[in-house]
Amino acid sequence: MMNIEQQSMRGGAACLALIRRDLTLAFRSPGQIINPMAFFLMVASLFPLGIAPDKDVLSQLAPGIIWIGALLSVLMSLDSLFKSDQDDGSLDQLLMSPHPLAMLVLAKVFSHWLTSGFCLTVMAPLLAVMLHLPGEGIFPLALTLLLGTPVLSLAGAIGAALTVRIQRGGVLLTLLSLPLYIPVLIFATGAVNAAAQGLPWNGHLLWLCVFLLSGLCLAPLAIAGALRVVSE
Amino acid sequence: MMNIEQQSMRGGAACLALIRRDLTLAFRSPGQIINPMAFFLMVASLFPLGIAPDKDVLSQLAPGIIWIGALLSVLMSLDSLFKSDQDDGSLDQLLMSPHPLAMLVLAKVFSHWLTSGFCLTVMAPLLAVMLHLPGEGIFPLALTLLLGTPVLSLAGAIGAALTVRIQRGGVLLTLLSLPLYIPVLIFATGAVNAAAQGLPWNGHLLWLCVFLLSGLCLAPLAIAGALRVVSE
Amino acid sequence: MMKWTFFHKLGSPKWFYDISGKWLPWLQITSLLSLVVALIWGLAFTPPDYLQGNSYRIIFIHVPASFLAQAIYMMMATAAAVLLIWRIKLADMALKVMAPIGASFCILSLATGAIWGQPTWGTWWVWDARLTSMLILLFLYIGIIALRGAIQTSEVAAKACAILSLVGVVNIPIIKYSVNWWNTLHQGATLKLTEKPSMAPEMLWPLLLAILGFYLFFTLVMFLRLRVEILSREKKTRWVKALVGE
Amino acid sequence: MLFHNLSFQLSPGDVLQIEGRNGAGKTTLLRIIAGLSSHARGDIFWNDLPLSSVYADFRLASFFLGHKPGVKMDLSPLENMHWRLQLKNIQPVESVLFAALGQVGLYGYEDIPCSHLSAGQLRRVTFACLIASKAKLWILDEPFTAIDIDGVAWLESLIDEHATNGGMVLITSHQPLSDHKGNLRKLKLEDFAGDALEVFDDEY
Amino acid sequence: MLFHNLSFQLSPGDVLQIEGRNGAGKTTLLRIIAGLSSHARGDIFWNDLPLSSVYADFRLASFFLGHKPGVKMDLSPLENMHWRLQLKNIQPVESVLFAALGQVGLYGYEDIPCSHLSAGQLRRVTFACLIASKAKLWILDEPFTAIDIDGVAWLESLIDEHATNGGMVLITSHQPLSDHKGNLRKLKLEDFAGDALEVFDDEY
Amino acid sequence: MNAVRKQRLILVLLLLLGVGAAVTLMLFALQENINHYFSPAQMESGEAPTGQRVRGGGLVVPGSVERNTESLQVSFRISDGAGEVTVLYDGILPDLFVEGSGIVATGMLNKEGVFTASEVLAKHDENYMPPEVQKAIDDAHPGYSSPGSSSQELQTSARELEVQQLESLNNGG
Ligand code: HEM
Ligand SMILES: Nc1ncnc2c1ncn2[C@@H]1O[C@H](COP(=O)(O)OP(=O)(O)OP(=O)(O)O)[C@@H](O)[C@H]1O
Ligand SMILES: Nc1ncnc2c1ncn2[C@@H]1O[C@H](COP(=O)(O)OP(=O)(O)OP(=O)(O)O)[C@@H](O)[C@H]1O
Ligand SMILES: [Mg+2]
Ligand SMILES: [Mg+2]
Repeated sequence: MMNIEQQSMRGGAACLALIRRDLTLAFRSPGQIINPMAFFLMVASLFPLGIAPDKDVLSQLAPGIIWIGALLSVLMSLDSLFKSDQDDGSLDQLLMSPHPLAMLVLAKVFSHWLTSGFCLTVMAPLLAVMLHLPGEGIFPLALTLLLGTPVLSLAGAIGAALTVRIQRGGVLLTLLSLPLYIPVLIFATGAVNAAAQGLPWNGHLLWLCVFLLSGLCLAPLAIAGALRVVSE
Repeated sequence: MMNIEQQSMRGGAACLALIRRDLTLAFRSPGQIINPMAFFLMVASLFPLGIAPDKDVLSQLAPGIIWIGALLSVLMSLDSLFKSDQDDGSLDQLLMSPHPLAMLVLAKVFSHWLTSGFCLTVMAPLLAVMLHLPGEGIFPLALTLLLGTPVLSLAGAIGAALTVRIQRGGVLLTLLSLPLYIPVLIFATGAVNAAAQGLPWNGHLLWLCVFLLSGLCLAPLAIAGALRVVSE
Repeated sequence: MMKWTFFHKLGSPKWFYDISGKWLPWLQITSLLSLVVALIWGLAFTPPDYLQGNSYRIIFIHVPASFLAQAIYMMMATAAAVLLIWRIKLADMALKVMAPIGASFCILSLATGAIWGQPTWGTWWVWDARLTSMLILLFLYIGIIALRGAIQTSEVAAKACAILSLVGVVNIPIIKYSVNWWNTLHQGATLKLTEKPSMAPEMLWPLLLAILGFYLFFTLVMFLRLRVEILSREKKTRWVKALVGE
Repeated sequence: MLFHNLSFQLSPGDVLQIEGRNGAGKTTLLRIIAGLSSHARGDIFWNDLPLSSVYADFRLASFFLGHKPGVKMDLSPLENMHWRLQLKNIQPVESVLFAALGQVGLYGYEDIPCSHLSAGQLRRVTFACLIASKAKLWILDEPFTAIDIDGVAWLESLIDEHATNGGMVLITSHQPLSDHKGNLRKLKLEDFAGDALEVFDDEY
Repeated sequence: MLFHNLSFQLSPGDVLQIEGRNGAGKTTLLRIIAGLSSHARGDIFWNDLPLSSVYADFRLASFFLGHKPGVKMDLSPLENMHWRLQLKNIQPVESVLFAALGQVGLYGYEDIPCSHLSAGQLRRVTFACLIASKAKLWILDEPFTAIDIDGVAWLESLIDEHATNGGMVLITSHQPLSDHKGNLRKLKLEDFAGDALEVFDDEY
Repeated sequence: MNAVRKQRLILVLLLLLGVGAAVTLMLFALQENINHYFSPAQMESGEAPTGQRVRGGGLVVPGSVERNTESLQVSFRISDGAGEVTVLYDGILPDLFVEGSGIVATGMLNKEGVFTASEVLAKHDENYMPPEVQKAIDDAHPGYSSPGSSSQELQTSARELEVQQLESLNNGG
């Protein structure tokens, strides 16, 4: 038996282990990474189907469609972020860890982002071309996604933590998260639209940075608090 | 101990019991009914936010937006259709029932539709007004939703059954269901668009009826087969 | 189930492995030959079309790829039915190896169609019935591949994919008859079973040869993949151990 | 291959306990018999007919209790019994249900949502279903899990009684079953063991 | 109110078995102590300090084993041990992990996905974590669930040994624990029982 | 009969009934014009709605194409042999757009019977032949429609029209 006083705390190692675990899980059932991307692609192709398939109209709608697609895709993959842990009891182990919970959940959110938001960002230019987004809009689109999707993951994780004990929480999660998502959506599409029209768009971008930074600082605390409260 | 030959089969009663159970569950955690509706509402309100809020453009897009919202909303609520039963072992009991499984799953799908598609249909006219859909389009919209959402539930249930044992199946479910959803989406929005423009739309409607009837006949068989196969 | 023993023997992996081994060299030669001849003939030596000029030559890839994309799906559905009814392992292996090949041909058909559409119709893509139903076919292929990847127990995955393949069959007649049922931009059938094809013979022959070549090529690729699959699945059996030990 | 050459027969009045270490394949065997799993070669007969042709009859007459309770957490025990019995083609009668619930010691818990019950109480709900189901063949996978000492004794007597009344019981348990009436047989899966790391290849 | 006026103290070398019928509140009590539930009034002290002020220390030194295994089904036992131990601030050493897995009888199963394990094998994976965790306080909620007879005996000796080495064990079980070393104490929750239908109202 | 069997039989009968009904409905559905495609004749006779987005198509009447020199605007007439309608379009025409070829246009018909297209796509039929063969056929059989050409009247009549117009052009010249 080691004395507790003498032990050094290996918080970083724990976070890395958690990230590694989640990434391994994601790669082991490869659907987990492909699926959000496929969903993204499908949402993007639903719109031309459901809406008048006019090229001009489409290119105007493109930023909105892509961003809404990304948003929904992240949202759908968030549902299981903590629920899968809750179902098999790993969540109890997370809560029983001596490391600060906020740090651990940040690690979890990070690996979630890597397997969802990041992949979406990489894929977005393709969809942009499919939806006839003007060339000038493509880089801003990717950039806003890069800055915005982590915010989606962070904000959504709060909802995911709050609904972790609820049987069919998927839709409730949506309800809780969407209010936080709307500002991101507005600023991001605003940036892309502005860029596509050749207007300055750094104002929008700065706001996205603000969201990201404050999300990084505050969301883990909220998530950790929610998990502690909700796990009864 | 009764002799089996003498027992009459109460398949109808079993289906009713199942429907009653699922509806009770839905009403007990009222989120289940409100959530798809709220999701629907939010998707419909995301679009004006993400896309240029022009009244004319909006009224053209309205059928598409509403139908895509309904589609995604049904899709999201489908995830737990069989998974919740699988998690608590009720699915095994369903499989061990002497009644034809296809009949029982039809009952389950019906109660799912009542708590999702039907509510969406009731709510759609409100959204239609919000999105400035021309008045002539509202009745056709409701009608297509009434005929189309059961097809969504039925087709989606096949995917839900196939993914019931998969941990994070939500997105895979989307992938499997969307091919079957696209025709419904196309015909339904086609009907509403035609009606909104004063063109005849009974052709589209007939197709939706065809989908519904064939879905009612064939989907339960596929669902039952999938459940038997997947439950290992 | 005595009467089915013959059938089961037909579906035995070892039997297939042996037979396909004998066929492979022939397949290699004939597929290569017919493909090369058909493509060179079609792309270089056939006359241009009276209306489209030279751009129509992509027909020698587009049409065989489109036919195969659908045919492979039908074969998968057949394999699925065989698997579900007679539980023949080989059917599942075929189902598994065919899906990616079918998806590739589907992508090829979509891509060549889009490339062809630009000069003829004036657009890469329209959401008409033929094109949309073809896109749905691609989604179906992707779904089947993803489902197999997601289920770990291979037997369960096999049957689940079989059911999904059967469900998707409704799409095939839609693709086939979409041009007749709805007034689409995509042209109607040029090659008809019951009537004389509405194509000049000097274009028709290379096209038929190309179709044959594509089929042979598909068979070749499928056999190769299937043999690998058989070896990896049967690696514990005596005959494979003996084979590998040699 | 978990086991092979395994064969047994149950007649009315029999209790067959399947024994084996962890991972021996007890659960697998029960699920195969119940028709919930088909990863096996071999034949199962019910009333001398191949099971695959009389599944409905078989299911009508049997009751399966697995690792998971099969109980909806948001419903009360009473409501849960309702749907479980209807699925088993039995018309639930209030008095019978209350009697069964009383018998398993859940008197007073009839209308509390099952999510508020403890692990043991939850399993007792399924026992209430078992009693009310009037099934002939009971397939019980580790029924003693989470049951307290009094409960274990009661459950043993229940099984005894069922067998005496001409029922059949197929049970797995790590606890030794006490055999009061002499109708208990044991089947050691180890005797038929294959290689546990390679699964489901051969007939059993 | 499930229980009130309940109080006890654990010192190194103690094994405390909490007894009670189904629904007596054993699980609830353990979760409260582990800090996973806060529906209680009363004070818990760890090293003479109120628990709420030294949670991290307490968590560092304790191991909780609940009804659910806390194991990822898609990972192998080895991979599961990796992350479980890292979370417990322990650097996993391959040899230690293998030793622990061997001890729980999972030799040869190290690299098989946990979804392919049986109920008992799955619980054994958590015991491997328990062994490798070197925690001082073990909080075990019905550890014998799904464990076969040999396993039960082994687990009892493990607990004994841990206590002998100065560890503390808090355990609930319906099976009587054999007390070889005379360090087993029992706590009957019935003695402190409140009305079980009204929950968590008063201090315990 | 065994109760179980009886239940199963009823279900199978219901299923057959449903499939039958679905097939019947489908036969009806196939009769309907669902993509709002109107021929020039229908547009002329007022069958097609005005002020709505509809699709129309036909053969470009040779000699009817007028291009605006300053912009991309172009106007031409399309015909299906039974009727003619003027089309206005502002945009780049597809390469295959030549006088006498078939097109499909999306746009609106106004009260004066002028079709303002927002999209013009070139449609072609399923016939493939070398140019000299086509010429030979035309020379040999005036009014010829290619063997086994599809049942779509548009195409058959279009071919006839094309040949007629070729002739009239020849005669005039
Ligand atoms: C992305 C666009 C396209 C797609 C997805 C597509 C798809 C298909 C499919 C699925 C078939 C097989 C039909 C059958 O089995 O009966 C086919 C056949 C054919 N396609 Fe396309 N196509 C596309 C574009 C085009 C274009 C632009 C042309 C030329 C104008 C064209 C010409 C043909 C021809 C000649 C056939 C053979 C018809 C027959 O004999 O049955 N396709 N296409
Ligand atoms: N979430 C909850 N809300 C309200 N009451 C609950 C909740 N969970 C459990 N209870 C009640 O608390 C009591 C004790 O439950 P607990 O799970 O602690 O029992 P236990 O002693 O572990 O029983 P078992 O031996 O069956 O595991 C039960 O009577 C139950 O009705
Ligand atoms: N889904 C699966 N895929 C592959 N192998 C499996 C699967 N499920 C179980 N097994 C293997 O089958 C064997 C038997 O499992 P089973 O659950 O039947 O054991 P058991 O006798 O019920 O054990 P326990 O006493 O632990 O419940 C185990 O060795 C396990 O590794
Ligand atoms: Mg077991
Ligand atoms: Mg408990």
